[in-house]
Amino acid sequence: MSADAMLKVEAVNKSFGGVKVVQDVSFSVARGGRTALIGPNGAGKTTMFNLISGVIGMDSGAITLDEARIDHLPARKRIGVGLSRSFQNIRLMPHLSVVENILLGQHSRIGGLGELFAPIGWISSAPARAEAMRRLSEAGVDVDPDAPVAGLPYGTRKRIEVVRALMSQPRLLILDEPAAGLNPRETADLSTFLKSATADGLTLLVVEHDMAFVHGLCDHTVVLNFGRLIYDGPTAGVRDDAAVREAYLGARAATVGGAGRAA
Amino acid sequence: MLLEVENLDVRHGRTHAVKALSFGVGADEIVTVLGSNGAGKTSLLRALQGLTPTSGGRVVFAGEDITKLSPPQRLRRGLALVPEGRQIAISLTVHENLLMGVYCRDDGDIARDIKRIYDRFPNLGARRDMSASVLSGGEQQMLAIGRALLARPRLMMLDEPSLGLSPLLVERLFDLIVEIHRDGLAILLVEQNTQMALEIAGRGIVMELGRAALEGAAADLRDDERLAAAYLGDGHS
Amino acid sequence: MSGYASGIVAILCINLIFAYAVFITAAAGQLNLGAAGFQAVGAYAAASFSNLGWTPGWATIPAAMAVSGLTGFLLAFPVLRTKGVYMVLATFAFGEVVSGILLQTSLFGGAMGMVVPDYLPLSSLVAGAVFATLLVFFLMATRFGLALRAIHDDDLVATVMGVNVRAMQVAVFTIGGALAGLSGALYAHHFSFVEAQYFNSTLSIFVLLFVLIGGTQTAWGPLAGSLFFTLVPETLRIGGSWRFVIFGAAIVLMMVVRPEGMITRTLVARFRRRPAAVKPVAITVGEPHVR
Amino acid sequence: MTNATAIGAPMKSITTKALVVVVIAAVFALAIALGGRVIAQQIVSGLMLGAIYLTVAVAFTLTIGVLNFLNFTIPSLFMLTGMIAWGLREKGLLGFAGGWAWLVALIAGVVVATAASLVVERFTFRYLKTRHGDATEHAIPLVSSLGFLLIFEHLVILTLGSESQRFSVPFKADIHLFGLVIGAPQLVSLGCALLVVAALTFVLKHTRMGRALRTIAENPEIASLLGVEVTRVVPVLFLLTGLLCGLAAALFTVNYGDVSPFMGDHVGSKAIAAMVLGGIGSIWGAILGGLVVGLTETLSIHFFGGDSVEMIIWGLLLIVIIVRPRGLFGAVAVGKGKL
Amino acid sequence: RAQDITIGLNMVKSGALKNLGEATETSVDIAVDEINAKGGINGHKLKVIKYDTGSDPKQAATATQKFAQDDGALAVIGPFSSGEAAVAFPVGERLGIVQIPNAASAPNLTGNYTYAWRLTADEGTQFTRLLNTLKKKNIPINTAEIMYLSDERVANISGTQFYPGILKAAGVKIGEPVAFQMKSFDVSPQVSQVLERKPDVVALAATPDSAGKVIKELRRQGFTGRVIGSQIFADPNALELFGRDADGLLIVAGFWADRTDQTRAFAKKYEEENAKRGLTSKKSPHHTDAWAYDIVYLLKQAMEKAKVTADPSKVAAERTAIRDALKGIRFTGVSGDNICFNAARDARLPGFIIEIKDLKWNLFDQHPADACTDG
Ligand SMILES: Nc1ncnc2c1ncn2[C@@H]1O[C@H](COP(=O)(O)OP(=O)(O)OP(=O)(O)O)[C@@H](O)[C@H]1O
Ligand SMILES: Nc1ncnc2c1ncn2[C@@H]1O[C@H](COP(=O)(O)OP(=O)(O)OP(=O)(O)O)[C@@H](O)[C@H]1O
Ligand SMILES: [Mg+2]
Ligand SMILES: [Mg+2]
Repeated sequence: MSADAMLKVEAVNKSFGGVKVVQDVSFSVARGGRTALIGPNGAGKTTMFNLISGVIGMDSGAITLDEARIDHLPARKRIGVGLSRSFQNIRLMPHLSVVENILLGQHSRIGGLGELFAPIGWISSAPARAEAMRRLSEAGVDVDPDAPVAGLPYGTRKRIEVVRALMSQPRLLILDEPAAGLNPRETADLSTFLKSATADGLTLLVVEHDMAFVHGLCDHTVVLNFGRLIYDGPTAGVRDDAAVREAYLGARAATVGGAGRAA
Repeated sequence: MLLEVENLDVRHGRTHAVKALSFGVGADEIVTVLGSNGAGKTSLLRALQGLTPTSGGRVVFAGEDITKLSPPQRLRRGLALVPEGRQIAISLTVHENLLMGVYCRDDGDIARDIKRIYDRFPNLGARRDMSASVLSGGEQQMLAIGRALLARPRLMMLDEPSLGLSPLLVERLFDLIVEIHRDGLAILLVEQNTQMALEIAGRGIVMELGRAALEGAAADLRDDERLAAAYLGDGHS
Repeated sequence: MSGYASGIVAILCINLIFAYAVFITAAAGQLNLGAAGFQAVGAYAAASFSNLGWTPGWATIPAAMAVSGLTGFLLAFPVLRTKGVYMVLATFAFGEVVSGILLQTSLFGGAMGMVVPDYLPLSSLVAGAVFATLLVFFLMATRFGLALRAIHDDDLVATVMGVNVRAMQVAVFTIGGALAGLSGALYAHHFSFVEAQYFNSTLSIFVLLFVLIGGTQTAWGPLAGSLFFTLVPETLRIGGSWRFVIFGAAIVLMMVVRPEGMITRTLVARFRRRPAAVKPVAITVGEPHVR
Repeated sequence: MTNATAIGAPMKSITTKALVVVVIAAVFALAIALGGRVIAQQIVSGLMLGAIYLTVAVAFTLTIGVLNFLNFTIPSLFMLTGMIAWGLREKGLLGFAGGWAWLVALIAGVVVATAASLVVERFTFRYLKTRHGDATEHAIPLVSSLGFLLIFEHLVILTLGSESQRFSVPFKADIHLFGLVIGAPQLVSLGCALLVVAALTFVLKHTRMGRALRTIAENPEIASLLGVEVTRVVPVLFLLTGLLCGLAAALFTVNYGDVSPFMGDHVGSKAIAAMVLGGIGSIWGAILGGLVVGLTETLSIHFFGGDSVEMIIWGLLLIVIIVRPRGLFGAVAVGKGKL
Repeated sequence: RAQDITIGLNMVKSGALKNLGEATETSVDIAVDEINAKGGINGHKLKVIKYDTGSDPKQAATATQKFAQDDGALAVIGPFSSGEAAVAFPVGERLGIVQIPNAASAPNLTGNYTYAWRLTADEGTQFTRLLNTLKKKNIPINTAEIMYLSDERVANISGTQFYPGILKAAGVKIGEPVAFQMKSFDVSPQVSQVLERKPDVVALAATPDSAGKVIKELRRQGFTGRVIGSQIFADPNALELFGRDADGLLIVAGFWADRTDQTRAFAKKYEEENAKRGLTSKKSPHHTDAWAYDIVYLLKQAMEKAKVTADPSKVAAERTAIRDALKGIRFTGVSGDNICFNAARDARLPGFIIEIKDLKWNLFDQHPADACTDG
């Protein structure tokens, strides 16, 4: 599988003031596949995402996307090579409307000054805006597109983040807890949506605590614990792995089939 | 009833988030409020704590009309809220955040209670003197819960406390809720984790567009076809 | 137009251009408390070129804009290392340094100021104001403007979205510098005289107030702010010193009533709200598939 | 951004502290050796001037460090103290004259300034209710405070005139030592400031009140959820601000013997420079910043002339901000939070 | 019914220059009332339209525009300060209306503006007179130090050009002039520097507020010699501000209230009128107030000479006629007798050397106005 690995993380280390948060972690994400990154709270998942997206720099190791090193690229350029992310603690722009937040997601696609200075606010039927609206409705977000995002319910904002990340037309989409704050029904809808969004070859890496969601969506799972890799294999095998069960799933996993979020 | 809500109305500009809602929470109850995105759950809890002004109705707590009181005054009467989305003070250390939790207390058990929180959430203990800004999402959630517990309220309102917690910790969280309830706290719980919420709750209320669409004993709700259809999707239950 | 009205319109035009200069950086979340410094650079540049006998007279205007724009460009690099209050105070310090230098340099007349030979009539000021207004409205309607507002809200996420935050900030500092220079150059030519004492920190504070009271969220804000700041003191003219007291009270009240400025996005949206394309529809229990 | 952690943070370490003292002492020794009595006098004058600045700088740093609020009314509170004291005494409103009238008048001035500070709190406080923290959020109270600056200044001008006024005290306020003139009120100012700082540092770092203030600074909503009565705690800070400004102004008035409706502006802008130089939110920083600005002022006047002052001080500040964006002693500012 | 004659008053009643300028209005009102009580000008009543610039040059330009275009004013008194005048003079020139400031005394301000006339005394002339008096009265002055307010134009040019030149010409040894600014509330570093050079006298150029600080600091640091200065801080109302420290101070004023019956009458009215208006601190006319009073009479004289009719259809012509009438005019008023204007349209005014003693102004010497040979 490493042959068609899209993203490769090799021997990555990161510490904050002496505390080793990510230790010698290596894994890869298969092209066109859907991979989950799970682990207990504080295991280093978000940190891993920050390293991949370049928000923070790593101490050592290598990150490659399609065989090309990306770890020296500044964060702003990584979206240009096809990497897009969402945030665990929702980071939408509070003063922008829903559709403007989505339009911002297209920023990396604009080619040159001409497009940078093309008015988008004046013509409501502009193609960019139309695309944004289409994506929103595909994701099942039913809100007034011109409403400011600040007052929206948690779950809605969470999904807007996902749509925003998709707008850059990435090759690799990394989502940090996209289902948090969604109810089981909405979680299932999100899962369906993500499956369709990845149907045409988009590679997906998600961090998520909702195991039902993970089982339904991802074929491959990577588990971190205290910054170290403790499992890297098919999702189906996670439940049977003793280390994972002890560190992450808890006793219930053994008894209740699904674990975590019930479904 | 410890908490009685009568015809509560909450508006955000033109959005009517809670519409003439009435219900109560008894002193020895766990009541859970369920509902889809935007149903008005958060608006309800915030209004109960006094963070959002109400536009109609009454809130009675322990026999006293508290509709006009400020959030700190409500807290002093024994009503506490763990807000949605990890609201911790990132410029304070973990320990200082916990100390803020006992801001309105001045009894001698503070040190013991704080130690209990550290025991319960070892992640926090290990980061006692770190700035809360560096905590992971789940750790922040733990801190928010731990801090609220320290206020020793009579009624604790939790807005999606399991958000972002690992399955293991979700389990521990629900155990904890049951435990503190046994210590004599009433609980009003908003959750997306429907099944576990209904497992520990005595009663449940399902909100929909600001109204109570379903209400009843948790056990009944769990088996309710309509709820399953609305929340769990086809073929999921 | 009466002489009084045209006098006030002239002041309004200069204030408006100046306010847009401050607005364009504030839109990206950077408060400039040294705007008078940029205005002074533009005014003195125009005055100097004019004294060197440039023809035609108005040729000094683009040149002055270029000089002050370049000043903004060069200042942006060091100043953008700072954030928040530090940035506010760094720009403040810049303004003080400029007025200090001008006051000390005999080439620019020192405390005696400089006479500007070429007079430009009110129509040039109006043209300048229209230009600045259209420019800023246009910029705010483009992806460039969207990116600015994104930086204002959250520069880190904007970076992750691929926005070149630093380049954007430098760009707005340059544009802001050029616009402030435009207002200064027009001031110099219309009032025929510049002196360093005029471009003081009070002026910087006031223009920032124009923008903050007007609102930093839309390009309407500076327009409203400059109108408010130019016309309210005029209508209060009878009051002598009282007018400043009343004016101060108006500012305080304004902040109580509309803390985010007179014109907010919500307000603008209310005026041009198109019929919502998708009405929010809720899931109804029992009919799960309504969406 | 929030600087709350910086409040009360002592200087980095003992070594830094020692280093600073040694460097300053060395500079003095060198200057005095080269320049003789005048330089010594300039240094003394600079330190004394710094004493006035630093008291006001501490007031600035408090509100900005704790509430993230650049309080522009501080200069006008300073001015109010002096002008009210003069007005009461001059217009015979005290009911008596001579003797201790000057002191009573000054105390009354401090009381008025403190009351005014509380009025300001009522209205600038409003910003706590705005929902979304963003880059320009500190602008909201800042704007209101500029409004108050206009109100106070012009009310004073209306009632007491716009002239400078003489405020004499019935004793000589100077100490003559080794041929140097030293202002006693400024010495007192220095002493008071150091005392106040020690107390403030302790309060903010180690007490319930300090934590409550820092929580409010970061997010008033969280604070209120934790039982902090925002409307009771914040006024304490404004009370302190008023008192500090009043104290500084009283000492200023005794020292210079005159007051004017603009006295606050002049001291205020230098105090801001002092605060930034020392690092916003750091009380020790404000103290050192005040002394540095005072010294820079007198020495640059001495060596480069009176016109160079603004340019040198603000130029220095610009450079410090750029090379050390947190000021000389500022602590690490906390960012927006986790991703 | 005869049409009123309108003139504009471009004044400063608020803002930074409020203190210096707020009594101008009183003086103008007194003069206008007197004139109207005696039948006005050419049988027309005189009407003043007032405009407060708030010390903002832009507003001064607007005011002139308003007077000329909206109010049909025939001439303008003001603007007050040099900065405002520099902006308003070109406007007046374009619109063809005479403007006569009462305090804008910076040199060369009138330039080529034929409609710009000034009733202000030249700083250099006044200071020369002061030095002449010193010599005449045998006051020793071998060494002097200059201190000046650098961010005020008139003080700046006095301190950097007039004082050094004049002192040197008089054979006085001087050091490098020492600058301070309006915002320097602490002038001890400058004073230390000056006293280090042990001067016989200190020559000061500053506004009253700043001068007060310097004088106080000079005494504090033990200076016992004389302080001399020019007309900028020659403000009879600043005595209290200076206090005892000012004893021995020698300054030149453009107005001496105890000169004639007319000046005494004016000073009395001035005090009464100000008291009525709540300007209680303005007890004795500053020379700029006296000049404002005189400007009204000067305009009256010019208008009479030009035979203005206040006919709205002839406004433009009459404005020019007033300008032309000012040429070669000889004027007598409270500030002096037989005053004339030079080629640059600046008045030649007398000087009064004042010594401050025991918190009082005492006339020490006086100098008549220079003759106009070029006017
Ligand atoms: N800047 C920092 N300084 C010090 N420690 C940090 C810093 N950032 C993160 N950490 C620590 O690193 C650990 C990993 O954090 P991270 O956010 O990656 O966890 P996570 O796996 O995403 O957890 P969660 O599921 O709770 O979100 C945490 O224990 C956190 O306290
Ligand atoms: N501050 C606000 N301004 C405007 N509208 C708001 C605001 N807060 C909530 N609303 C609106 O009120 C309604 C109820 O929102 P609320 O956040 O209470 O939902 P919720 O049930 O908590 O949803 P979720 O499960 O996603 O958290 C929504 O339509 C939302 O858009
Ligand atoms: Mg995480
Ligand atoms: Mg909610």
